[in-house]
Amino acid sequence: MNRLWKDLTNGLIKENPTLRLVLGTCPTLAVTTAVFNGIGMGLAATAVLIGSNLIISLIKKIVPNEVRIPVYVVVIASFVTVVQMLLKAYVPALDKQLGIFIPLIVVNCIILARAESFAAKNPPLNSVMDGIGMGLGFTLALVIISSVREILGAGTFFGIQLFGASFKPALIMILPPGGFMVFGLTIAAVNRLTAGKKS
Amino acid sequence: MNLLVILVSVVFVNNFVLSRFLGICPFLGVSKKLETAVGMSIAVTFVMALASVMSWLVQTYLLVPLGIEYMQTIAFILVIAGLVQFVEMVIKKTSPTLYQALGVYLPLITTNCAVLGVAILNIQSNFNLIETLVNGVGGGLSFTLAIVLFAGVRERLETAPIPKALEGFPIAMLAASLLSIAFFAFQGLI
Amino acid sequence: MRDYIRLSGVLLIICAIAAVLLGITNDVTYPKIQEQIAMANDEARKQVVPAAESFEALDEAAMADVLANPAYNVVKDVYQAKAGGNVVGYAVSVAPKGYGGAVEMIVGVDVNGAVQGVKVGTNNETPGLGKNAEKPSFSEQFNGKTWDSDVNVIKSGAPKENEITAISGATITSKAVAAGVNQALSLVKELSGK
Amino acid sequence: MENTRFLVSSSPHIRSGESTQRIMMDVAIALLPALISGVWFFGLKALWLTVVGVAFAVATEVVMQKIMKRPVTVKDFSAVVTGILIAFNVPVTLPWWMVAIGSIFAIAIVKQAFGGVGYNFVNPALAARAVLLASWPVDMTAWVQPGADAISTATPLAILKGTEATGVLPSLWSMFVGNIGGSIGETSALALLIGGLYLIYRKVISPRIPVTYIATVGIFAFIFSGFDLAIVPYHIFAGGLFLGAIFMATDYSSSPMTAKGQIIFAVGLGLMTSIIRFFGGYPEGVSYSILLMNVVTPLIDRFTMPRKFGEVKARA
Amino acid sequence: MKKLTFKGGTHPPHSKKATQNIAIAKAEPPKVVVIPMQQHIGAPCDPIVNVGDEVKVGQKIGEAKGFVSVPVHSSVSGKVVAIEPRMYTGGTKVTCVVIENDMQDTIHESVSTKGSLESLSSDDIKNIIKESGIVGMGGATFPTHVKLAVPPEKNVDTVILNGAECEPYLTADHRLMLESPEDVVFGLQALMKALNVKKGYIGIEDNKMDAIDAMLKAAEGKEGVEVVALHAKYPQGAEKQLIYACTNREVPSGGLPADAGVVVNNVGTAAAVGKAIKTGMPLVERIVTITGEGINNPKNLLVKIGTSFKEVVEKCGGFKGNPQKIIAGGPMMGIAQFNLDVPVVKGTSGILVLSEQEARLPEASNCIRCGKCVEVCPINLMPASLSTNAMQERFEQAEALNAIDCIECGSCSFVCPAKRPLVESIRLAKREILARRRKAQAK
Amino acid sequence: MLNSVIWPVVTLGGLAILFGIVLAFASKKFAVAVNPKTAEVREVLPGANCGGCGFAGCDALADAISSGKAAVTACPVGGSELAEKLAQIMGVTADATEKKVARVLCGGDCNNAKEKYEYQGIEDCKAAEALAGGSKSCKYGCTGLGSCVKACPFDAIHVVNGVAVVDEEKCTACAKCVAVCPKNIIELVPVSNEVRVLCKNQEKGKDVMQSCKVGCIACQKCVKVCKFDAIVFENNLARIDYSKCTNCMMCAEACPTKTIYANFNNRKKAKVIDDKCIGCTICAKNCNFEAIEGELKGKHVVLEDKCVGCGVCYEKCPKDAIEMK
Ligand SMILES: Cc1cc2nc3c(=O)[nH]c(=O)nc-3n(C[C@H](O)[C@H](O)[C@H](O)COP(=O)(O)O)c2cc1C
Ligand SMILES: Cc1cc2nc3c(=O)[nH]c(=O)nc-3n(C[C@H](O)[C@H](O)[C@H](O)COP(=O)(O)O)c2cc1C
Ligand SMILES: Cc1cc2nc3c(=O)[nH]c(=O)nc-3n(C[C@H](O)[C@H](O)[C@H](O)COP(=O)(O)O)c2cc1C
Ligand SMILES: Cc1cc2nc3c(=O)[nH]c(=O)nc-3n(C[C@H](O)[C@H](O)[C@H](O)CO)c2cc1C
Ligand code: SF4
Ligand code: SF4
Ligand code: SF4
Ligand code: SF4
Ligand code: FES
Repeated sequence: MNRLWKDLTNGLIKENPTLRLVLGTCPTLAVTTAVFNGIGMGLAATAVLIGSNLIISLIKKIVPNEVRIPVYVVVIASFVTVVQMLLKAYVPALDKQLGIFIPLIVVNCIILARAESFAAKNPPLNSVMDGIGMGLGFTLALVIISSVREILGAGTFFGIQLFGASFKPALIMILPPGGFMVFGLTIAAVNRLTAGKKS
Repeated sequence: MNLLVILVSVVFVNNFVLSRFLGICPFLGVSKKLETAVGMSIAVTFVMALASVMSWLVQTYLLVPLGIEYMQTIAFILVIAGLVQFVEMVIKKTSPTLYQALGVYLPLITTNCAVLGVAILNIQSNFNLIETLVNGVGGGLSFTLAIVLFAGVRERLETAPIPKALEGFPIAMLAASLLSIAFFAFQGLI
Repeated sequence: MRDYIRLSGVLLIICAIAAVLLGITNDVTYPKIQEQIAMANDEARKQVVPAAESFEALDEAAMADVLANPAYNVVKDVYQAKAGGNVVGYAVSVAPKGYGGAVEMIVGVDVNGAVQGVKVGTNNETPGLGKNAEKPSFSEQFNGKTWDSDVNVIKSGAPKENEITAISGATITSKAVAAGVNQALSLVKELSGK
Repeated sequence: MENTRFLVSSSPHIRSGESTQRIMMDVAIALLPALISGVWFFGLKALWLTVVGVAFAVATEVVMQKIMKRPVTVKDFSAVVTGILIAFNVPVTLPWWMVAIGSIFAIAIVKQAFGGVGYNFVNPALAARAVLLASWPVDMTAWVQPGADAISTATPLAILKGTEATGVLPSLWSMFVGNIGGSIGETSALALLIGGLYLIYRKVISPRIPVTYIATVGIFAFIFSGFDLAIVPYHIFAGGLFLGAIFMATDYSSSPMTAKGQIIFAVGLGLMTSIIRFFGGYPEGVSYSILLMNVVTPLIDRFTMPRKFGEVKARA
Repeated sequence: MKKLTFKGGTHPPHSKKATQNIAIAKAEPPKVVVIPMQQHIGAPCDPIVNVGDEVKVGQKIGEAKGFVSVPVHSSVSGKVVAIEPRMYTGGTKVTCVVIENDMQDTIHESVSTKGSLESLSSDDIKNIIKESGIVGMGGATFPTHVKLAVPPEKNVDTVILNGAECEPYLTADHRLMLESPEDVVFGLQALMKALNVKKGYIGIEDNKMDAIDAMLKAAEGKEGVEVVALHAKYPQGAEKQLIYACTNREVPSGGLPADAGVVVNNVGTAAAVGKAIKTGMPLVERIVTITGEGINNPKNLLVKIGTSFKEVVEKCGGFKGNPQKIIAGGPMMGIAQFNLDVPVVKGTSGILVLSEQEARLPEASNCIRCGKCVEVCPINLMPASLSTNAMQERFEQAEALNAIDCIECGSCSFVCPAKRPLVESIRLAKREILARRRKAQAK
Repeated sequence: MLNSVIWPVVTLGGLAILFGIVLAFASKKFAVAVNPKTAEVREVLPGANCGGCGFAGCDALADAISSGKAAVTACPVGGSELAEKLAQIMGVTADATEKKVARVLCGGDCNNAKEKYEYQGIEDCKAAEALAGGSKSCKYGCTGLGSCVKACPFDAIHVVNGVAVVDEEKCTACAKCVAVCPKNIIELVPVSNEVRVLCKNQEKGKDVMQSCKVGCIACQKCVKVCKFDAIVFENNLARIDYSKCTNCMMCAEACPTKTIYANFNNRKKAKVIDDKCIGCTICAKNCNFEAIEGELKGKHVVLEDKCVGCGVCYEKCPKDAIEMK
């Protein structure tokens, strides 16, 4: 149990895939213009992560090493496609917002990296936990970054107007430079906070 | 659509890396040295062009006739992965020097959103084969432009007294941010 | 040779399972997705021609003519809006070039040549600037404008009969939207034979 | 004499009287004529914004260096120059807090995060201007006519571009002295020229970049306008070309160090500026072209290493 | 007269006023001399005297070991009291012969005139130069006879005498040219004969017009000898820059002057050659400029080799105030000393005493990329980049930026407004690169 | 239903077979023998193939690290934990001896060593070395400008009061500091060793005394006192042969200048486990310090005040009846 808990929390802070390992940067930058998109992306990726981690952990024994990667890719891509179809069918607005970055979950390094370095070496339950943890870690990072960007760049949070009409949001924050800037500063802040903890 | 417009658009105005956010991982990762950045961008350009054409063919002659467009993602990624692997093999076999200069970057490219991204975008934009090719090459050039400039900047950062908390990824992100501000210069060019 | 079979075999099995899974999911979701798309399109058209009960695409030959005409270079699609069997208006999809590329929009025009509604769809305009064109406060300015004269964009002052006020800081986008509306108006004028 | 412990260091044992502080002060001095003209045409608000720009730039530098536990170097005046130039690059109507944000961004992010003076690879003042423009484009393009009553107007270049504004082009003389709409410090070519000559006389800058840049813009304006000679002076005197060419393209840390590199840099600037003005999304292209060439600078520097002395074949 | 020069360079204050009009005086002989067995680049000498031996002026006391080496002679007559390692100006200890002066100035029997130039062959001259212990007196102390032994395929056709004296403060060469122009010209003729060349230049900076006039007069009618005025700019006296100014030839990177067909010697070296031929006296004394804010009576002194700095300083009225830095040589290239018990050697052209205020160097701050260092570098290097790489131990990059070609003139450090330690760090890189090359070769 | 799955299966299946064949072919044709160390390194790398290290993916980095072309800290993803793991992999030498740490063999701190001049220049030992061997009078000693500090990737070495000191907890024996020190005073020493000669000065005693209070004056007292021949004397300088040293710390006690350092707090004491002792007297015979008493066949006892903790008895006891504490 303890071990499972550890696997779950590992991805949240200690090995947060986005803020510590800096993987899956493209969606992180692209979809964080609004918190809604960030959460949507995060959950979509989490779903894929859980699924692919589970399956890969289950089939790891029967997959020969040479076709390891292609098999993983197929598994991941299947989950992505399923998620994509579900989104299109039931949350078309989100699908439209996230656009191309939904299919691109396939190439998100977080997912393949977890498949390779965790699911392929650990039992299914742990892998699921890892998937949840990593997925939530990713989501957490997206939420942090998108909150900052949405609040500063649009003056809203979850689409809700936060300030009076006199507030002039700094558009740059929801433009590409703002994405890089907030992402970079967030990583720096996390580094700084965790470095403080260690010593 | 006018091919030149496609090219200018994809290379400058809607730069793959700096305004579309595709291929950021290698952009941040392989930009520490100019030489590797150049090697990587040649490899990316090559693969993007090839992947564009191949995926277009798969889409037009396989998925659409069979009515299974929803298999796009999985089919494309398989095609791209297979292609990259195959190219790597061929290069390894035929030219060790080329392999050193180019082939070593290929494994990195499979997990690069820019390649799959360009393939999907081609289909989304209803491009024909020629346009697809131009867009693919343009996408590669757009990656090249961004990463080569960025590598120059990062070589300069290498010797700078960056504050401790910002070392590594944070400062690279800030530099990329300034780079994408500079790319505002191209806004409205098309 | 055994290796070849083994490797391909495993891949094959996995792929087959995946494919079956996807096929089934698709079967389940396909109707829903189509519905969503149809709904979204219809919804959009309904918004711009509220009086319509159903929409019917222009016949192919007529559409080809429209697309070939340089005067309608931003027009993408035309639907006839019907109510009670009569044509009550048109929903014209246009995509004029704005600040960050094409701005997709649908313009609804009634048979009398008055704009019934404008809906700005997918675009690459700057959030907070050009993207504000999606807001009704901007697009509703076009309602009631007619094919009698082109709609013009002004930056300040009170708009006259055929004028609208630009989104501040996004004149380019504003002009693009106006251009789209103008083409839609003249197209409908032609289609209505007037 | 026996017990003194002498100082030992590696040669050379003497240093010239030049200093970073002296250089930056010279730049500040050279900016004075333009400040005076700005205040003359746009009123005291211009002075107020300049003060805000400088104060926030200096304060940010102190705070950042304190946070990073580095020696505080505001005495070198470089933050002052940045602060002045930020104010010079905005319309006089801009709310003061936007200028302040510009200064904070320029110093904290563009300069100190990258290691402080000399390590910023893009021009801090211009990066700040670009950020302000992208964030608050409406406020950043609210130009007013010189004079007390703040009538809004369009810049000559916006009028030239035609797509965005209409109006009557001012006379060339007005443009030369600065009696036109525009950013606080950019309108008076005359005042900027005086400052530029002072900098050249003081050997703070070499005329290479400004002269090449302005000439290139002239040439391309001529070509792109379809060989319309009359339009060339407008492109040269209007907009921020003089401010950019003399004070901002010459910023040491973001421009090439080699002579050859500086020429390439300036030609690139001229070309980019003209492309933006004629084909791009903005009426004005100076700031974005400088930023763009700033990011090319490391490559230029790398590929224009001067031929080292003695790189010749041995005499047969 | 046309002013010749090179590209780059800088203008440190000349600071020569204090001594440029003071005639060379012969320093009182010291009671003890400490004569290092190594005063030149190359192999050190073996002492050939023993403690207790009586020696005379001009007597050889150290025998050269190997080709790149020259013998060392006694500068006084007296008794050898010790042979032991002692500190010298290079900062380390070398074997020194310590001689107690008997104040008799007895001249050794080997010292006698070698006859007229006409009577001597090229090889004779080279031999005299070698046996007289003559080394470059411009500062590098490279054995002069080695320079003269150029392989014939180098086609050396020119000798240049370096009278630039571009180092601030120093006036030794200036006074020499004013007071004994004939010696210099005679020495040049000897060098030309030794090398069998027809062309000899004497390059002098234009801030020494009186010396130029004196040399012009002395050179009148001497075939092939030309006095040229050089733009007063540092480092005009650096070999490669001087050659370029006089002949428009560039010494190839990594090459020697001979690769440009030239041999360069200091005017003091030439005068020493002249003296060795005329009188047979080997190199046992030299002109030293003692100057700087921290000295009471700045002077140009003719000093016996082996006299301690302390004594020389005392002869100039001692220190003024509380000086903080003692430099052997000029302020741009000289070596700071931490100990006054070091002897004047063949390469000591000056003793510069800086006051506390002059001595303390300003704090370095960030490079502002002003490009001034690039502008002044006479070798067209990029000192700023070189230095950052060197400071961060990125020696491959420094090597790629041609660190090895730096002549360590110090112009870059001098002009840098940010007071960066440019040459200081480049020097570090050079040493490291050379060490690595040696290691690689050894492998 | 069947219809909607048949084509996907055929398509994907086709691609899969193609893929399988290509890969099988590739793995046959291009099987490259990997260096076992590379494989080991590759195993601990995160495997994200992100390129963050500047190399072309994890395989390339593994190759570079194992061949020494990249530092163990090269992977930005793995952080310091990974770096330590890698350092261990890379640090393990062929003969698998015990862990070593770096030690700076100089005690000439600001209180002990005289300064011969005031240094003004680059904070770098090599730069100062070029100016008459640095500002300390002893040209063999630590210049204290911290070139090693800059070189250490693990923040394991710091200059304290003018002399570099290694934090043995953090040190991974990567030897970067050893390579960079111009004075060659840093050595890799087995961790277990407690005694060290903190001096490298090869001058005569008189000269040493002039420049440093704690320099080795070559009195050779340590040689005499060492019962294990573990002190080697050459060039006027004592050196410890770590293979022979037993940490008895006698030399440190004897050294008049305190040049030999030992942490006496870590000195162990032998203790006889009464139950096990059979009174064979081997320990007493072997003890060089007459610190064990006991009759044949009787229980032996260690005399606390005489035992110096060399552990010889512990080694020799056939019954494992002695423990070191
Ligand atoms: C970062 C940035 C984004 C912009 N985005 C838009 C846009 O989406 N739509 C637009 O019309 N103008 C946009 N502009 C402004 C145009 O460049 C131009 O200045 C403006 O359209 C002129 O309008 P005005 O006459 O109302 O000032 C943008 C400017 C910047 C700096
Ligand atoms: C190792 C070494 C070898 C040299 N060999 C020659 C030589 O063969 N011929 C020559 O003319 N000069 C030779 N030189 C002398 C140099 O050309 C130069 O005159 C000397 O280093 C002093 O120059 P500087 O005072 O400009 O540093 C040599 C110098 C050194 C250090
Ligand atoms: C930067 C620099 C400046 C020099 N300045 C002089 C000078 O002013 N006078 C001089 O005689 N030699 C000067 N030298 C030394 C010359 O390069 C060269 O070594 C010398 O003239 C050779 O003559 P020598 O071997 O007789 O000393 C300088 C060298 C360097 C590197
Ligand atoms: C000739 C010259 C031009 C300068 N131009 C600028 C400028 O355009 N923008 C700016 O922020 N600082 C400028 N500075 C000030 C200073 O260089 C600036 O703070 C550095 O860029 C910070 O590293 C200039 C300084 C000099 C000497
Ligand atoms: S780099 Fe070397 S040669 Fe160039 S100026 Fe500096 S010291 Fe002189
Ligand atoms: S002179 Fe100094 S400040 Fe200027 S570029 Fe060179 S090192 Fe930098
Ligand atoms: S141990 Fe060596 S490198 Fe470290 S500070 Fe001392 S002298 Fe310098
Ligand atoms: S550099 Fe290496 S050996 Fe030296 S202290 Fe640091 S970790 Fe230890
Ligand atoms: S997430 Fe886009 S390349 Fe890694």
